[in-house]
Amino acid sequence: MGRSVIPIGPYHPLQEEPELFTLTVEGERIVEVDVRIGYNHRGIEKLSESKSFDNSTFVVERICGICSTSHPFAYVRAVEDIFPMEVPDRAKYIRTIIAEGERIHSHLLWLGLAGHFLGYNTVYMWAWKLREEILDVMEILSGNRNNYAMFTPGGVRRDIRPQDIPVVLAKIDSIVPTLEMLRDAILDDPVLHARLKGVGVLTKEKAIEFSALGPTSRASGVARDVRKDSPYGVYDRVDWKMIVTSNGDVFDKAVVRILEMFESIGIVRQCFEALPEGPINAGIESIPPGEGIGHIEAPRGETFHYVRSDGTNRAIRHKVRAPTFMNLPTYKATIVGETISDATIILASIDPCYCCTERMAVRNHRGRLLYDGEALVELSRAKTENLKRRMGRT
Amino acid sequence: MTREQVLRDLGNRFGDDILDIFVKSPKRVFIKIKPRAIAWVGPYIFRELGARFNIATGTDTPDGIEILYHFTLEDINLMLNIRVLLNRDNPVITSLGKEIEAVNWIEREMKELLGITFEGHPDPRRLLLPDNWPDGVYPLRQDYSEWDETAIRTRGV
Amino acid sequence: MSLENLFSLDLFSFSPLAWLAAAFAGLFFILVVIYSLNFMKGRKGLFRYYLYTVLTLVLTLGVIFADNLLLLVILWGFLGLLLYLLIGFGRTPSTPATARKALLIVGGTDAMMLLGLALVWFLVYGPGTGLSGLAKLSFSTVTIPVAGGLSVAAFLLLASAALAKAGAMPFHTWVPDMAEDAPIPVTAYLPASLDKLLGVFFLARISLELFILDSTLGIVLMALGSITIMAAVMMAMVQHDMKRLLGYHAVSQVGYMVLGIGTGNPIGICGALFHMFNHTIYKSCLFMAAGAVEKSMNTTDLHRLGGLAKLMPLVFGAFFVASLSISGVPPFNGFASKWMIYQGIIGTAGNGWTWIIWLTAAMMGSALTLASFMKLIHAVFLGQASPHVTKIAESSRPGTPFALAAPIAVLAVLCILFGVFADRIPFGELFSPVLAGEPVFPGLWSSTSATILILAGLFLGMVVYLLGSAGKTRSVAPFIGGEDLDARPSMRVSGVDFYSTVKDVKPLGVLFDWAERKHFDCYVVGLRFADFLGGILSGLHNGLLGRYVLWCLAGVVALYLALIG
Amino acid sequence: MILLNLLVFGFLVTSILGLTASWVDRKVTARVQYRVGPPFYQPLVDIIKLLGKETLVPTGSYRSVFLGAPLLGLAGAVTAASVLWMNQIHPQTGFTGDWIVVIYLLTIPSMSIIIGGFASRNPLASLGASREMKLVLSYELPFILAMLVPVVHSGLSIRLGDILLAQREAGAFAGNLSGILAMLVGLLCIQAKLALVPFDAPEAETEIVHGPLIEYSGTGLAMYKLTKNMMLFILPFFLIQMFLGGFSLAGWGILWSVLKFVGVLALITVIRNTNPRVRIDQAMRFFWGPMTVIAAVSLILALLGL
Amino acid sequence: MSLKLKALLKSPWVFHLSTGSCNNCDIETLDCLTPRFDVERFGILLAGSIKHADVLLVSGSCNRMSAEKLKTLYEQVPKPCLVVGIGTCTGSRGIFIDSYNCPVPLDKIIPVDAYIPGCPPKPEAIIAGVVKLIEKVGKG
Repeated sequence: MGRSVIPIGPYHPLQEEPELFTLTVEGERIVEVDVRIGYNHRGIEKLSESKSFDNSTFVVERICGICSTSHPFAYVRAVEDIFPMEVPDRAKYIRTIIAEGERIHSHLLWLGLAGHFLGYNTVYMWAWKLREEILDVMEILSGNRNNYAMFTPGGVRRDIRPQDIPVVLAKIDSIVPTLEMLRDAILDDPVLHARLKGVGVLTKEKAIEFSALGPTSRASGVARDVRKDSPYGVYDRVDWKMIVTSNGDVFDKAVVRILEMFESIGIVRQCFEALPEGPINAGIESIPPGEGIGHIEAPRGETFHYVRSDGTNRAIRHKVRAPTFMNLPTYKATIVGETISDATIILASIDPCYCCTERMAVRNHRGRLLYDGEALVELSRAKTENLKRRMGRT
Repeated sequence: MTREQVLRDLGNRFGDDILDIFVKSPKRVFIKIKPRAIAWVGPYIFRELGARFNIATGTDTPDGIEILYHFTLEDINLMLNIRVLLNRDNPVITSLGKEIEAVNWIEREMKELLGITFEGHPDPRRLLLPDNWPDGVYPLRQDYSEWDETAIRTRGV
Repeated sequence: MSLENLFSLDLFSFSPLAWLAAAFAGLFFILVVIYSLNFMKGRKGLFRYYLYTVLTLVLTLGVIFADNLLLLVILWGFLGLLLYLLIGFGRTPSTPATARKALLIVGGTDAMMLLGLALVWFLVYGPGTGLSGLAKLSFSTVTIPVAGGLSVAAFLLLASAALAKAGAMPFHTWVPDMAEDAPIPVTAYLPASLDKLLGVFFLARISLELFILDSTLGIVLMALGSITIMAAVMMAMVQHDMKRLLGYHAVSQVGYMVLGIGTGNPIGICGALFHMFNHTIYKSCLFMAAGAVEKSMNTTDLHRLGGLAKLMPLVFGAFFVASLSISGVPPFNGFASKWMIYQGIIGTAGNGWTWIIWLTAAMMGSALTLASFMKLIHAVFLGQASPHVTKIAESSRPGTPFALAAPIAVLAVLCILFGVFADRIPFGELFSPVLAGEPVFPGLWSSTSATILILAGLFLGMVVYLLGSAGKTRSVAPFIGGEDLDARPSMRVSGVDFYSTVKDVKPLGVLFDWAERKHFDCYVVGLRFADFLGGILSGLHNGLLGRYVLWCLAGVVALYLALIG
Repeated sequence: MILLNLLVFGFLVTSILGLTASWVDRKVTARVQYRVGPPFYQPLVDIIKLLGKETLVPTGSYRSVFLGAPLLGLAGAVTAASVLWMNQIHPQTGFTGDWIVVIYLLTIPSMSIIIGGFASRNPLASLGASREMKLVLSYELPFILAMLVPVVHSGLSIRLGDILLAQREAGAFAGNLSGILAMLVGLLCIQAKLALVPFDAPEAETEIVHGPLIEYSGTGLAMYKLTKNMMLFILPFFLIQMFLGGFSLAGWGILWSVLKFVGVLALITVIRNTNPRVRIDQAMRFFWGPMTVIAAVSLILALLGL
Repeated sequence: MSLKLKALLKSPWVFHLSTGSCNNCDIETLDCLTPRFDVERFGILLAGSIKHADVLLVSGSCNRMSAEKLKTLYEQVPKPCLVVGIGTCTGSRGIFIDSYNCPVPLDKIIPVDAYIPGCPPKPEAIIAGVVKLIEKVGKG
């Protein structure tokens, strides 16, 4: 009686990417929910099979613009896992710095969007204003705001210049007071409490059942973090703690993310302090047949890459599993019984990233180059064009 | 519990079903089992050993279609990879999705991308491909070739 | 006895107000008959139906013009019986139960009325006068100041009959049931128009002609009115059936009239009577529109309706006007009378602070009424068509026959006229003798000039439209994120659960729950109580001889004690 | 005379002031968020642009209602504005009971949005319209109670002119304890009437995509935007008349009037920028709970003469 | 140039459509609204409903499912409307040209007025692109 279906999506202001959620509601209360994805599926897994190991890092970078470090990181670790090899120390430090920088920018991005979804545009603007500073840091370190192209099997592509380090540290220091202010403002706001506490609870049992990952599971009291459980990079050499809360509601997920940013800032600082001298690349000659698995803790949870090589310079299978793929199905456990207003923030609370979920980066056996000459010319033209425009306008 | 204990335990319980155990590194173990055994080996690892289900990888190999189920035992930092090999012409396997929620989506994905049939799957709808994608065309198979005549593969703006 | 003698007995009186009420009764009779010509076509027992309808009119006229109380009570009783018979024309399975319920409530309050009459008789003539005194009681000769228990009791007993007839709380429960089960013309004819006229008219006469009320009784009436407004409209909001929802509004609007009469000042009473007439207009219109919907769609279940505005634009237009009227939106007639009632309420400010509660209830009641009519308009006329409607619309193009459309249109036009020209109506003359003089208006809602203002505003809007591109429009699919709405018929808000959020608010939810379990229905509560008593009594009858002997002995002992005590 | 008043004050002056108010609101919002914000002509340009755009009607909807609903809203706003202006300019000439009329008229824009949403044949619009209706229900109760406070203070007159005159004699009602409390309630109710954050659930962009307005484009949307901008002036104006003694249009009084208006507007803007959106049931609880209690308390205080 | 067109260029409301992108262009588009870039200066607002939009910002490589939706959505925009392709994917489909799920380029689906290349284009580039387009339209 009186049931109706309310669509969220595919093109909806809630989501930057198209997905269709259909909520079956009675009045405002949700009794059933279903999702149709596939609006973002680009077949990356297949594409990746057509690229050389080196080129594939660019493909996986474009799985997701926000996780443009996590995927290459997991991918190069998968390649390095095929045969025993050691990455130089300096490369490990640089990788960690980039990964943590991405975590901060990703969490700030989420925080802003969450504010936007709640109609709290001031939080949105403030968080993204801070995020710009982090993007500046990344631009100084890698040369680009996103898609850093820093990773390569065996090490990193670019070194950090010593003269950049004080600039970067100063930038990071400058955001900490504002971030603290934002943290206090958000965690003590009574209206936010009313809106978020006890909403969309994911219990610990359900989190384990769904194999939920990252902040989504840590907010439910599942103390799992690849950085602790299976340390990579230099996470076993720096001092940081895992943020775990127990309620599993939207508020706790926000708390976990906000507090993690402070840990990440700590990690970045320690990495810069301890940054050793040395080579940044092990210089891999060729990759023997075999299979390797790389998994790292992305901002949204564990990113998982599986690579199988047959001894040529291309993978014959490259499997990508983004954290959202495991986190998204938890909507089944969290949304039913809530209202439509809450549904949006619950969906947002797992920090969904559909382009990751629908990745499918695949390498093709016939192996055509990703960027042929034409495309490269085009790209460089675009860059010049941009530069010209910026000069001209500002 | 250590890695040796886990492996010994698995060997004792499912000795008949295990075809091969390959310890690649301290963190990675690959176990090949008979396809029908996944129905009890999978739930055992997930529930009894308390492992986390990472994902499953389906691969189209020359020998047949292979599925790798990746499980992680975080406490001992061990990744258990259960390998099954299916017949290429008729890839059928028991679904774990009805028992373990986490397996639900990846089985749907493998069904449409590789054409593996999961018996008893609770929700065997399309996940990623569009509704008008033709049946019987599986993009991750090695023999996949372009089916859409209207596709344009040239550059040019 | 010749006719002359009858009149010399003061059996009837012909006041302007009575003539007005009679004129309305006649008007509704004509409209309902026209409406029935189409609506009741092909049903069984049509001769009886029209006979009862005519009889009802005759009896109603008798009650309206009656000056003699005894005559009034007798005619009144027969009306109750006719109500029972007319409900019997309904075709739903629950019709007999509803008819019985209506008969019991109306008949029961008739008995109370008789008792009240006896008390009046006792108060006027004291003990010892014969039946001749009873026959001589009339409005024009008797005036009783309300003082002391007996007179209050007499007033309340007589008032209860009026309230039951009009459908005010706590005797309201037969109205929604009847609205659901009885044929629409009957509902439009009786509870929506004639019964309202009679009930409120009678209440006004006893409150103003027969008795002289003190402010306490006035407050009782106002409280009753306010509770009726709020409770009934809250119930209306959550109904799933169009007719039943309208039935609750028929209850709710009585509250305004009772409230107005309770104020005791001329403008309030004037407003109440004006509201009574207005109510008959728009409520009949609403019920008839619901009938037109039922006729073409075979259902009034909100879940299965929707998008009818395109199919029956005239009915929609009339319904829309009438629902704005009932919600008291200026410049329609409902606003004019409600506005007078508000004035009346503020006029009672001298009697303490309670006026605030009544005023708030009255204004809030309007907002809630608007809300529930918005739900109806969405669920029936606008909104998305349900599969049921689509199916019917495809198989046959449903139109509205003239016999159905004409009365609806006439009533809608009346809604507008009575609203726009409200300030031209000479209330003082029309509503005598009840008003006892010209009402003192502290300033009048100049409805005509306000209408001009609103029309000018609309015209301005048109000008803006002409500046823009509204002339040439393009029709495209609705935007639901890129999905195709027509391919997904389930993607539709039916309007049934529109206000279920209201139930989430704590104390209200409990009240709604109780109301759904009929804890507030005097009929059901009465039945339960009777069952309870019956249960006790039947427990005593266990068929054992010894037990009966024991009871007899106990009775004897009790008698003995009573006698010696 | 009345028509001239309607055209000049009710429409022209109100819309100019309304558009300015809308710009002030957007500019202040931008400043709060470390942004520059739009130029002052932006709201007007938006409306002109929308007038020039194509008007779309959703298939299967009832065209005349869909296009007629915006007219209703504009008419309601214009009428309310001209009644308020009439009282502002000639407080003696108003008719008794215009207080009630204005309160009714102020709900008509909401109603037109609701009807427009219903006519859109879009589930999201229906949902938004139902939320709007629920919001109207919830704020109406405390709003009436709060607006009764000036009535009590002015000696039980429900004539706006009397309320204004009483304030000219005895000073603004906001000077009393009851006045302050009631004005606070009134302010929050206005926030809801304008459907601004935190009470923007009916139009929640990230939940139901602008709710009732989702299907409107071109002229229809222009009308709604215009109405909304006008309401952004009319509602604070009403509040100022009820509690702050209205405007005075002579000499330095103009400056003082502008200050009053900008003050109320700034409060509204600040509230909207420092809160997230509340759920519709939370809004209902908020208005029927604490707000009604505060309004009732202020009314009791007013009856006691405080 | 008529007043209406002038007004359109002073207040272009954008609706943002992602057709299988990597999210980067989308995020950079959103970034344009935030304090550092603040496109509200130019009257640019992000519209929630496509029926309020004047400019469609399309990103991504148009996979099969979203290409279908793109066609219906383009129908639903009130004209006049401009279409801007953001990122290399919309222009040449970049690395996704061989993907089995991205069969046709954007301009074969709907008419495009301008492309803003880059992977992702910087917010400055997006703003510059939109402003240039507006200038071009303004000149005729």
